[in-house]
Amino acid sequence: MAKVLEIRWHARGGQGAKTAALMLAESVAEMGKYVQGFPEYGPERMGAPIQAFNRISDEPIYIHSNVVNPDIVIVLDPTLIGKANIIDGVPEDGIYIINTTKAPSEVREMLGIKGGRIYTVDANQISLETIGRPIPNTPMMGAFIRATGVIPFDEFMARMREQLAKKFKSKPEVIEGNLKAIERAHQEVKGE
Amino acid sequence: MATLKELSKVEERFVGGHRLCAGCGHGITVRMILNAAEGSNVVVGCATGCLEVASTIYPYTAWKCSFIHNAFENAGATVSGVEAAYRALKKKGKVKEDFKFIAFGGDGGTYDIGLQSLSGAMERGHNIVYVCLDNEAYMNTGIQRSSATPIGADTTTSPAGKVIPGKQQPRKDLTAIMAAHNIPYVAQTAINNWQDVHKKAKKALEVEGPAFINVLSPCPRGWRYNTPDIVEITKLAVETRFWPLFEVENGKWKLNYKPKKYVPIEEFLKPQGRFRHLFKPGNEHLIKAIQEEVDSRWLALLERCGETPELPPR
Amino acid sequence: MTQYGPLNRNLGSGTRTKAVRSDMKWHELTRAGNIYEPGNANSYETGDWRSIRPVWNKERCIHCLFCWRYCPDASVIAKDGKFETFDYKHCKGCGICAKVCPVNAIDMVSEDEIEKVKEANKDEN
Amino acid sequence: MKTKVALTGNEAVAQAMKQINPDVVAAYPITPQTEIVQIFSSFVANGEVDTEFVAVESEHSAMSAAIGAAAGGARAMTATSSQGLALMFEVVYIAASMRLPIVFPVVNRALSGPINIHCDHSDAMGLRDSGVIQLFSENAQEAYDNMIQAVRIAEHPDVRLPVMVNMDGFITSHAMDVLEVLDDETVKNFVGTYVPDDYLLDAQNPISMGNFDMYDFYFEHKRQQVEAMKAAKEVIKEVGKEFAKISGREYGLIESYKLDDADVAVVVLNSAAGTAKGVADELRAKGIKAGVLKPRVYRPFPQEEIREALKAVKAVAVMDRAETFSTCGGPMFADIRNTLYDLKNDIKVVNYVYGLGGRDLRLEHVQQVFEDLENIRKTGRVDETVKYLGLRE
Repeated sequence: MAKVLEIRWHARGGQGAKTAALMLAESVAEMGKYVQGFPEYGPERMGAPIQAFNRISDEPIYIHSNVVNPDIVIVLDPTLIGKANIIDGVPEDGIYIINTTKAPSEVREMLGIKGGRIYTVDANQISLETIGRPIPNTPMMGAFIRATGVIPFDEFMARMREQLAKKFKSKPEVIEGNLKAIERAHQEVKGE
Repeated sequence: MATLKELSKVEERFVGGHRLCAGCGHGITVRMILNAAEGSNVVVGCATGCLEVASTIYPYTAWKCSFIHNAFENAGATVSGVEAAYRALKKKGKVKEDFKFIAFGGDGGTYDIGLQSLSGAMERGHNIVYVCLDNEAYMNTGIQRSSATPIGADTTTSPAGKVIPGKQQPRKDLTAIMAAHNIPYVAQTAINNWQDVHKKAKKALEVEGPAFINVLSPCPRGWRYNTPDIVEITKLAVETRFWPLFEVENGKWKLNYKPKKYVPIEEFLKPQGRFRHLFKPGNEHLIKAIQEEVDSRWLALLERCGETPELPPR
Repeated sequence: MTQYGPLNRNLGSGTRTKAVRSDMKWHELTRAGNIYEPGNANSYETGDWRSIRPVWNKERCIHCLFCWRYCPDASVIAKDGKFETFDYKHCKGCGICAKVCPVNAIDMVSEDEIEKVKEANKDEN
Repeated sequence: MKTKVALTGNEAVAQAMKQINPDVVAAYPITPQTEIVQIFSSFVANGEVDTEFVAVESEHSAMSAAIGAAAGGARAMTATSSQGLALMFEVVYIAASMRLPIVFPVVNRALSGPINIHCDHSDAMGLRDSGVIQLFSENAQEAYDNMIQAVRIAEHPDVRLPVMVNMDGFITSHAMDVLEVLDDETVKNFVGTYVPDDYLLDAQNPISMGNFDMYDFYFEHKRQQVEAMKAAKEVIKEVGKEFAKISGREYGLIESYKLDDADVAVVVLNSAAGTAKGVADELRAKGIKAGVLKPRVYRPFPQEEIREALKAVKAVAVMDRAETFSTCGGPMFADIRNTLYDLKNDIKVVNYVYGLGGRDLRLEHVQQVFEDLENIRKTGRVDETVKYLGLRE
């Protein structure tokens, strides 16, 4: 079986982790890769910690079980660090991409891990400035591409523009805002 | 009327740790109703819905009283079965204590899929209180329209689209339907007025025979307003006469609250995302139609309550 | 009257244990998924759903208890008819209490801020 | 004291219900079950029982109210048939999963559509995987006896499951038959008092029932139900033996009729088993070693007993009064064939679907089945695995 890249999103119900996972899947699929995007359907309501998942591969993906050992963890809500099970099952060389004002070293301390690579970006501030509301899900995709390099950024942006155009036909400002947010997060994400 | 000082001393029977959304109206409503049942043994029955899935996720229950969930459409029948068991076992001396029976259902489980079961339970005269937690759509499955959804509302199955601007039909008047069952007590209330909810819950629990209370219990997610504003939004529903407070006691209709002045329906619609599309230019007629419907229903209600059918002064 | 003769194979019946744990085997769990501990949701903490928290201002509070009445999570604790404290283990930070307070005795403060203040205090110590 | 009386199946079942004197009965009329509800209502109206009778507005509500009553701690019953059972479908599963000992007669009738009011087993078979215990009754006597034993089976602490007591619509329900009824006191003592251990009306111990069970626990609770079904097999036999002491009639999981030395056998439920026994007798007189196996219990499925009973038979015909539309025969056929597979002794097993929508099953039909079996036994050849009996072909 070809290497399948597995991603786990941590967020709160209502923050758009599911939307992000599905949008990422759609964009990556249009770039010719094989993908999966799915949320965890629990009884939890708005505000509760929730998870969503992606798989990305160059070959068809046949497994349909939950992601338990993610290569990449994306945290949408800074207040989840230390609360949700962010480090569960993540291998030594796992990548963490976290929406926070903190520096990667601070986050490393909070998570209590030695290995892995940690990236941080203030996606709340970025989305406030670009979209006008704190919706960190789209900018986190920009940070993800920078941190992992699994897909070419320019091509991703082109696909994203198409998708957003479909979603927000009547709101060009939202489309531009989101694209700007992704771009800024892509630039501003900090590694160690 | 008891004060909050006194009521706050009553044991809490719907505890924290349930998984309703932050700011959910149901949590508030259920706490108010159970608070009014102070001192009584209570069995709660619940239709499938937000309240049920969020309050009894095995192995945790938020209920400090006996609780039963059966299915979506049968809270009325289920609780009438428990009540029948109570009468049978009481008669035989197998149950010594007194019990009250409360059924909770959302508008889906009450106005729509559970209406038959509810109607049967009421008609048969079981000594139960049925409380509808009306948040005006199927919120548990993700905001689909119900027959309680008001005209014009944008839901996922009555979306505000290019040619159809949201739900096309006015809401069903379930409270009146329940009144037509000629049961001892029927009331409509809203959580902005906690005294009204408390009084009505007390009355409903005290009458011999079936009682029905329809509570407007907003959903911040489905209505798309700012979560902290729940009391304000509910108050606007009452002040605009969109959701009048009234009761029908042994067939006698009584209005419980009369707004002092004419508050236009826009005031209620505006803060809610589900009505946002109505405020686009060209849709003025829709708001006008909604206003006309609210006004005509209000006048009809006043007439039923033996009041002069007139609109509040502008 | 007939006495039932149990077959001593109570496996199918499950148990009536109050303390259900996730590592329990199927026959150790309660029968039919019944819950025998009323109100045990209390031990499930929803406080981590919260990104902003209500903070009580003792000086301003008039103990009207509107906050208690309108809390969906029973997380305003009253004692002897007076505001006592917030139950931060369950408060989801909806902000209704602050909004209904007639005297602005409740501030909604971001958990991030709280965290920062905590850290600052830690540094001082 | 035992008394011989002439009663219809419906009357016999109503009589059993009267003697059991349940705390709550919630029911809705449907042909051909209606009489049970009517007769029982008159018992209530005349004070012959002290049951709370809930005249619900649908079968869905009938089972729902029975669930509420049983959860409340009452001995609860309902009764239905065909479309009524189909409407109940959802809540029958819930009753089983909540482990509530609700006893309910089902007067077997074909499911719509097209609409039909007469007997077949499509109603009961639709709920064979619901987790309820299913007893079948050849005649009014068995329906009566099964009702009384069902209470003990359902309420046994190791079981705590609903029990469906089946009898054939019109054929059994409306036909007068001679049967022996027990006296009230004997029945009262036999069924005993229901002592619920988990119930809503226990003021000292509030309980939450019917909770939301996610992927972390649901599976385990289903496994518990399987165990309760396993326990039910032992309990059914135990109760059957005890019932013999008061009635002289012993019941097990199956009835083997002349199977000990049989070469050919049919497997058949309910009233048709009587017809098949008659035919087997005739054939025996002609020197053909014919036998009949009548499962009395269909769920839980008495696999070991059936395997044991049929192990020496050369050719078996399973007669199904229901279709599965799998194109592979009726529901019981699959179970019986599966059961015999492990014997690895080349028993030929064929299927006859018969009697749908009340199509009469005649002696010559059963004779034809045995004739076919004899041919199969002699030639070792099966031409057609699934056949339709009494169909215009």
